Amino acid sequence: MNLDFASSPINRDLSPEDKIGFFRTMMRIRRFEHLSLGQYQRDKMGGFLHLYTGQESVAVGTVSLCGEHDHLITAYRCHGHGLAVGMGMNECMAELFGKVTGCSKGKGGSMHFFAPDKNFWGGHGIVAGQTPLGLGLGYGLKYQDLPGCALCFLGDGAVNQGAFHESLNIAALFEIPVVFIIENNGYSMGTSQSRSSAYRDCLAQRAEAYDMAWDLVNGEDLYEVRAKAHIAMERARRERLPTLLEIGTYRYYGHSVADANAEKYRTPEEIERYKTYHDPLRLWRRRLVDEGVLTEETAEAIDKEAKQEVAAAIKFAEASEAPTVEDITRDVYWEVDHETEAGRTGRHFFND
Amino acid sequence: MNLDFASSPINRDLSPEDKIGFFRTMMRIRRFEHLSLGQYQRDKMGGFLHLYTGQESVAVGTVSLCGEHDHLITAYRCHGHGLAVGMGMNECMAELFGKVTGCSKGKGGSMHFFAPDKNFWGGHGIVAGQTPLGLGLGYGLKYQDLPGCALCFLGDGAVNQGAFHESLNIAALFEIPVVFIIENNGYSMGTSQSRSSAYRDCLAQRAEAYDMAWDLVNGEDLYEVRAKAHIAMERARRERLPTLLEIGTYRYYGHSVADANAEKYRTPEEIERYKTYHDPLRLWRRRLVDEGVLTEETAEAIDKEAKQEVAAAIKFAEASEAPTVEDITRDVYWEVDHETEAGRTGRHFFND
Amino acid sequence: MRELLYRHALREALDEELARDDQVVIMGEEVAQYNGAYKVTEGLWEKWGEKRIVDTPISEAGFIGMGLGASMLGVRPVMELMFWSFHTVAADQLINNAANMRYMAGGLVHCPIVVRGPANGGTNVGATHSHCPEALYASFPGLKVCSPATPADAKGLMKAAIRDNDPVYVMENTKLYGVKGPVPDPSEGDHVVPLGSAEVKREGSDVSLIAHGRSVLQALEAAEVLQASHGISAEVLDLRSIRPLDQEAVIRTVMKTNRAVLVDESKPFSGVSAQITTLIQEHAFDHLDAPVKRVCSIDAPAIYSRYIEDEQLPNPRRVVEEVLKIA
Amino acid sequence: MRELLYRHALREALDEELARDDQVVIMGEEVAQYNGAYKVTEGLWEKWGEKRIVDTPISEAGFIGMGLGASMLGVRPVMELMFWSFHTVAADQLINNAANMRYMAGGLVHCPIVVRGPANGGTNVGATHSHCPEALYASFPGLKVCSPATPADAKGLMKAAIRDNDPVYVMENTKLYGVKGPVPDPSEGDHVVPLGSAEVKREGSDVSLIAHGRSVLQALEAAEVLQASHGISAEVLDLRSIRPLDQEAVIRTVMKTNRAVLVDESKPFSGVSAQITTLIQEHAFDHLDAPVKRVCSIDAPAIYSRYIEDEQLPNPRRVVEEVLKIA
Ligand SMILES: Cc1ncc(C[n+]2csc(CCOP(=O)(O)OP(=O)(O)O)c2C)c(N)n1
Ligand SMILES: Cc1ncc(C[n+]2csc(CCOP(=O)(O)OP(=O)(O)O)c2C)c(N)n1
Ligand SMILES: [Mg+2]
Ligand SMILES: [Mg+2]
Repeated sequence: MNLDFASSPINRDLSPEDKIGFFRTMMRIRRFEHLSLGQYQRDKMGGFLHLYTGQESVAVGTVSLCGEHDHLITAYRCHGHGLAVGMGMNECMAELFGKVTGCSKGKGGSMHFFAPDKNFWGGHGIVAGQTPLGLGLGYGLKYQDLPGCALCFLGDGAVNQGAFHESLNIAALFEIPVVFIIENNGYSMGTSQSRSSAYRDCLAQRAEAYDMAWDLVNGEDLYEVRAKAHIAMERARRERLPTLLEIGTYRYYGHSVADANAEKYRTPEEIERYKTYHDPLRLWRRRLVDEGVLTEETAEAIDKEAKQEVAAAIKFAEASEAPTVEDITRDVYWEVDHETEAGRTGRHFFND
Repeated sequence: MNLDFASSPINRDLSPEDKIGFFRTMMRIRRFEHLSLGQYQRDKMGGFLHLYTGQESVAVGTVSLCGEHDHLITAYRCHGHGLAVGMGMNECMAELFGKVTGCSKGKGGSMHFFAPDKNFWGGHGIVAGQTPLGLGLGYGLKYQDLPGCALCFLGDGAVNQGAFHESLNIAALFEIPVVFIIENNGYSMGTSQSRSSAYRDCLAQRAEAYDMAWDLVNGEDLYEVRAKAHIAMERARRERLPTLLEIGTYRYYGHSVADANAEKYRTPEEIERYKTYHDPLRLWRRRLVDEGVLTEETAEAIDKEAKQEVAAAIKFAEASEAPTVEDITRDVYWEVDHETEAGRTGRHFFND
Repeated sequence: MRELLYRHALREALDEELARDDQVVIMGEEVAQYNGAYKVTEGLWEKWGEKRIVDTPISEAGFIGMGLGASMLGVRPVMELMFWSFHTVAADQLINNAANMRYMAGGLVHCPIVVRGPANGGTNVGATHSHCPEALYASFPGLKVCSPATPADAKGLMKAAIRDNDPVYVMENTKLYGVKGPVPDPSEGDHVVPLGSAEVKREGSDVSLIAHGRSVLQALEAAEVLQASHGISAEVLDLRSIRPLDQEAVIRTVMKTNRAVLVDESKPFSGVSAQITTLIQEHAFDHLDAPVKRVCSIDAPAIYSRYIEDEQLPNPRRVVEEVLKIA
Repeated sequence: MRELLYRHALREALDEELARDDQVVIMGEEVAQYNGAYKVTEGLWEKWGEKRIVDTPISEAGFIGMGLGASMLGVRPVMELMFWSFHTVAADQLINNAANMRYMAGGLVHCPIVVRGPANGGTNVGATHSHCPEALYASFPGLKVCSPATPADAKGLMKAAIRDNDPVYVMENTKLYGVKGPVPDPSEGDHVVPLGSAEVKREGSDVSLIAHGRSVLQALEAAEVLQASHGISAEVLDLRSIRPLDQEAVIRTVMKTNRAVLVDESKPFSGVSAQITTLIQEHAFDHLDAPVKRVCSIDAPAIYSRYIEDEQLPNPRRVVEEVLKIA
């Protein structure tokens, strides 16, 4: 039986504006990623660029449920989450370009977007290294008696890092309001899920080992993402209990743009099939058109706006200043940056 | 229903000598530990001393199943395993005393007994740090096409270390002939199982997360330990598949002899109850007497012999030489110790 | 002045900071109900309850990362590593997340966390339990490392560490926990020892002994012997804080005595003393009458045998020998 | 002589050792089917099959510990860390088990394991991915660390590492993988570069530039500039191996030139260059006409911005500046 999650309590009362808003955010992410890729190819940035294309419904669906006291953290594939929480394209693009106007002043790069003012705590490069931090966000909320929850995203390859398991055990044992969300796009770099993980039915089931609630979510349907994430987040907020969610999704590009093998470990047919039949953006668009909420014209207009927004962000990034050598030793120590007594006592840097 | 594991295939054909042999080994371990404690209190050794008393059936039962190609490795509570594989009391006691005649030449101490010639790969001080090594012993056997299996012991507190979970996943994924054995004595230092681990029914069930076989074993019954460990070891040897076993057991002394709280986090009644009703050595003795295999007189004689053996080991350790300052930089590099070309090229030590 | 054990001075610091700021929370293995493996947190759980004093599973990466995450929200966790030796299982959290996160966020976050515990050899617990990672952690910009030698400094540095808005790693010493020393009475005001300030623990004129942690006591003992048996006047400088470092104090004492012997329980290769030597030779080159000498742990994993472990560590005899080579 | 890319020189070394000894097995994330994230192992899985070339899950502690365990039984694993930066999640295995186990077993075991991968900055991947842990690992007795600068040394050191019976950590460099250089033809015999032997990569008389890894190339470029623009003749010594260390070669070049500038991509606090400086000042004190100077990475986490990252790293301009201060 196929449930229709459109009628779930959390979805039932969505206004047309809400629904179009989700479409717009997903579209903006898709365009941001696509045009970033173009800039990468034009050598406007270096390093890695892990594109979120194909996975938009996960960040947009979950973030759409977040309130003032909900926090999130993710791995290096972080642009989608950043845009979903409301980061501006300018600061995001400038970060990719390595400019001082970037969200991390050009110090973090593609893998390390941060927007603490929007409860977004990064952007983390070490696989699963963010999972104890996500646990800590939940712990902090509980310690400070705040009513929210923490969302901690990770990939399907990340489930095999020890730190993640330590986090699961502590989350269950201490009853921490955290939702761990495995964005299962089927691959860790070139390794398929079945070549990296041993499991029974699915990865989220590993939660049972810790007597923790879990659920499996079809990421192609934004309604389902919202419906199931809502249940988990409410469990965290009200019962102060953790959940492990696994959201099935797919990435269209390679692991990173430097992934020359992107079409070797997966067949082109597989990629095409996803794009055609399972693309969350396409499906959402069709759904909204079917519901009479969106017209094809509005959809096109939104797409066009998104492209224009990215184009403007690229201009902004281009025009921004690069950091200077003096910037290198800033933002290392809070006490030094704030010129406190502690920051002035003793030598902090050892350049000569 | 209480199964009688005496009739299990692996136990059915045990000779009286075999059975008495198990009794003797358990008794030897018990006396070794008890008299070591006395030596510790007389300040004959320093550092930690983690006694195995109460858990003897685990090492003796499992090691009794080991053949030429089976290997084992454990944590710091390692004296029982050492004696079970056939290490001499002399080299064990001398190690505690920090003498050159010790199994590790006085370099490892209580936590680091080693006897590679008996397929015993230590004695490891970092909680769960030995679990990837145990996995590696199994991997090595498989790589070298040898018919044995690896036994990797750990405590109930160790299950919450990330390295252990990484090992479980790899063991299941790569189909490694390893049996992980949780010696669940109910506590990690002063923390009871329920204060350190989240789980459903038991700790071994965590194996399900990796689609791995598991079993729960009552450690007070040597027959049961052997019967269930045998199944797991055969699974490893024949099907090249791993198992996670959890053996319920108990330690009578504190975590280490320096554990001043040993009777605070557990009631004296709890300890007494175990000693009276669940002691594996006492139960095995009674069983063998009931079976007509052992008389009380023989049992007493074995006990006496064990005490004498320890007493002699203490003398041996006392009379042995201490290492010298020159010994400090030996046994660091194989190439240096063997005075090879590589060992002679470049500076290896930086003392001036 | 009243005397306190080093462990009680630490406990007093924790207790006072728990009272001062309700965001301070103490966490670690056996810190609460068991009172701490080395009894530094004794009585705190009873006094402050289970919200403020938290026992954790044996999951150093998990709980230290958890503390880091919470610290970004304003919680001020003071995490105990039962031994600093166990840093290896939490190294990613201690390095990448603690040292780098503020930077990678362009200064938008900070992690006011303290990680504390003993870091020393000398107790016959072998190689896995005798690590001295002061230099290892001080080598990461973004981190602060200190290592108190006396009860007063233990209290003062711990309070400074807890109030600091950057991650501070306090490396204590099991062999010092039971050592007594004067500690100012709380009635005399807040006893805080700023990070980054060294202290001359003994004045002298012929040679500078520069040390941190328990090596300071070894240096002081050696100084007595040097005076009594060799007529050599040794100045003893206690670094107290490794990063930030009171480099001026280091250069000052070397300019005064023109000779330096560094006492450092680290292994010699790139230990703290290698960095201090490098600074001295760079900044006081013309003032040095002899090469800087070092007394480190003998370069091998820590040996277990009690008969020989103290010889592996810096000790007064070895310090005296080294001084006599250059003085 | 034929020329090979650094990455192909490494691959040739692996391929030859796979052929020589069937206990050699290559393991790591994406090393087999994907051909390696940086293509060092390209083609080996196809040639040698899945027993000898093994893809692992993202579980560095698990698979490196597995390699160590197997190495005690005589398997000779060559483990790839996709980046050495990921050492932090496997640090307990890399330190306690690899460096200490032989010792704690009184010499009864040994671990013939190689851990290899790139350890460098300069590729705009930020602080978590740009660690240079040479000194960190060289500081542990029981370990060996080397860092080849050229294709020939990459091949020769890798072969020496695989044949060595102790754990050897080979720190390569993503910025060198695509660099070409002469490598002796296999027909001329086994090309093995012993660990512990440095090489003078350029003769000179006025100042010694001492470096390892890619910094050797920076030093060589700087030497050209010094000669051309300042008439200064710089000798460039490539350490190649950090531990064991060719200390004699270090002292020899300093005795010849009486001046040294160390080029080291590590962060300055207790980096490799701090240890080398310490040795020089101790063993060639009277031969030094000026303080030893160092060019390290600027002391902050690695910055992402491509506009500035190269300035954070040692580069020829910075080397020249430092030389001019003392020459
Ligand atoms: C500890 C660690 N090991 C390896 C890497 C290199 N690496 C980066 S991403 C990645 C694959 C992760 O896959 P997954 O968790 O499925 O996330 P996805 O890329 O699919 O979003 C690997 C191996 C790393 N960054 N950190
Ligand atoms: C990584 C690490 N953390 C902490 C310790 C300190 N420690 C040693 S044993 C122990 C308790 C372990 O309990 P368990 O695994 O149940 O084994 P048991 O002592 O009961 O045999 C602790 C916390 C350690 N040695 N290593
Ligand atoms: Mg994935
Ligand atoms: Mg236990």
